[in-house]
Amino acid sequence: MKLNELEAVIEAILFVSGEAVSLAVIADAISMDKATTKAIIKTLADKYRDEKRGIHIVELDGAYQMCTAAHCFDYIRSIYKSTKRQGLTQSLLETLAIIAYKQPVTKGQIEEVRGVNADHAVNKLVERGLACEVGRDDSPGRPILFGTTKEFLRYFGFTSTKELPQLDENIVLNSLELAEIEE
Amino acid sequence: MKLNELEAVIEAILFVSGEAVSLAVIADAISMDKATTKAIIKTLADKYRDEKRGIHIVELDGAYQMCTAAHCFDYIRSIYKSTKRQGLTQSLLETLAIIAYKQPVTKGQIEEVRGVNADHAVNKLVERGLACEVGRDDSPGRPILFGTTKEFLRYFGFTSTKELPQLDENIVLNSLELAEIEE
Amino acid sequence: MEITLQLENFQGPMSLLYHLIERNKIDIYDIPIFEITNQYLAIVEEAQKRSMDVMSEFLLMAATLLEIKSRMLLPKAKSEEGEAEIDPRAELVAKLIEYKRFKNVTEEFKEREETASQIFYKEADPSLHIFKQEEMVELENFLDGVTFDDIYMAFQEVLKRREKKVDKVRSSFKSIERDLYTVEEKITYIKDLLIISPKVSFWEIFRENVRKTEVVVTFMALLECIKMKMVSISQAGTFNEIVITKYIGSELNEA
Repeated sequence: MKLNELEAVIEAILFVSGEAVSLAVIADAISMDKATTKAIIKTLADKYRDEKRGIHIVELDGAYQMCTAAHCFDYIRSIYKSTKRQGLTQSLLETLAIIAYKQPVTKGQIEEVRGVNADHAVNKLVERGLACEVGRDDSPGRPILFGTTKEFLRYFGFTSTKELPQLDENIVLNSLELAEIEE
Repeated sequence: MKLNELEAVIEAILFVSGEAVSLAVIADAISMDKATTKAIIKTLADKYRDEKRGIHIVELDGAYQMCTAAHCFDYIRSIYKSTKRQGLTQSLLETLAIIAYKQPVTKGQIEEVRGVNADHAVNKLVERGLACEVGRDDSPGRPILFGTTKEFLRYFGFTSTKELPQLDENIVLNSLELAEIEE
Repeated sequence: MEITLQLENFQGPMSLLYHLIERNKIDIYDIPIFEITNQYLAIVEEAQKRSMDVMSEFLLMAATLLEIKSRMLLPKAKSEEGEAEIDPRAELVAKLIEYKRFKNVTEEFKEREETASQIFYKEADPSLHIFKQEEMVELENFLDGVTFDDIYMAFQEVLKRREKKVDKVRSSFKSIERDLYTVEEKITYIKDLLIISPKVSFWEIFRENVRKTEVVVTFMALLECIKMKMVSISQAGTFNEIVITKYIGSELNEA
């Protein structure tokens, strides 16, 4: 095997194992002695580090492990706990309200009501377990339909979406009239 | 962020996630629009492939996942002594093919093509994560509709169901020709 | 003809029928229905003696074949307006063709199955569940203080606003970015960092282009971590890289 093939094999082995792999096991797999293997891994690890790659190889007591680079950590965490400290924002609250009352509803329909892109808000609500996919619309592109989750109902003490308080038509009407007067 | 920093973040996200990550989530994490993000991922995936690296990036239905390169298979197997995967039986393959091309499809529709009860096969496929419920048909009894999963794409190395091989149209063409000759 | 076929070897009636057609090298568009029906029935009868369970579907097909056979025996009804005669076999042929199309493609599926089985995916890092869990238990916090009235009012509000023009002044307000770092936050940051990466270099805990205050707070957090025996610091020699690892015995995950 050529050097870059050996590197590829080591890369694949470290990737798939997900934990530290001993030098002996790696050396065995590529049929090389330990010293050579160690040198190859070192070269590979240095290359990752010098190129500021998102994946690094670290040594731990004579074993090697692939892990994410520390400088990428914030982005990874942003995916998994992006909403950690912030509560329900106005934008999320409105989106949730639209989903609750208009379900099943597509992102497009939400956007139509709020007039802004709904991607982020809907994703966040799905992530938080407040909204979920409930099917597909029959319209072109078969967009995903969203609805509220069981957790949502449970949290607010409803057993079914049918129990959601009816919208007060008067308030809506009044507010529309009010809007007209204001204009 | 510079391009190689963006690449590093994408690399780290795909490495750590262990499942297909949607384009939207990645785009969100690096604060780029989807089209740009997609182009960056494509460049990165191509680079991996061209350099014959041990890790590849594959697209699965608009999401991305990291996996080992096929050319490293033998070495990985030598370490993990993984027994060869039990392939699908002819009966499961046929059922899965019907689901793949006709999705969303009911058990009844599958039975119509194969002339045999589809309960067992469909259950097995759902159990293996290759097929899943995708909704309900509007026909009487509202039968469950089935479709293929991301695992199906992974299992056969497709990037999307749009990539399925063309069904042989010749068989039908012949019949037309035959009909013409007979006339 | 010899009957060596066993019903158990077939995936179903279509599979058996298809096999018979192939074995007899029959043109699928001109099936000798008598011959095929006889062969089919012979196999089914043979199998019937052994098991009744798998039989129903095969029997259904047998019934279909017999029906076609009888319709072929009937004198052809004259169609009005010279419409083309419908071959009683047509529906069966259409079904066989559809079945064959799917059967054909399974060959390619099998090849792809073989190739794709040489590729491995990694399980998610088990540490990640900590992040996800944190997120899940927080639903209460997330919705803290939100009542259903708020949702109700929000919807009314949205409807109302839809009628009005967007308030241009207000919508141009940008949120103010938080620029406050606490030692607690940074301790969590260092701990989380060590969950994903078992070994981190000293310089790696500082993000690029950080402000001075953040560096100071991060450094204080690191000192605190050392004091609380959560992390270990090592250095191979003077001016060498300072390496931060998990303190042996400390269980960051449970923190």
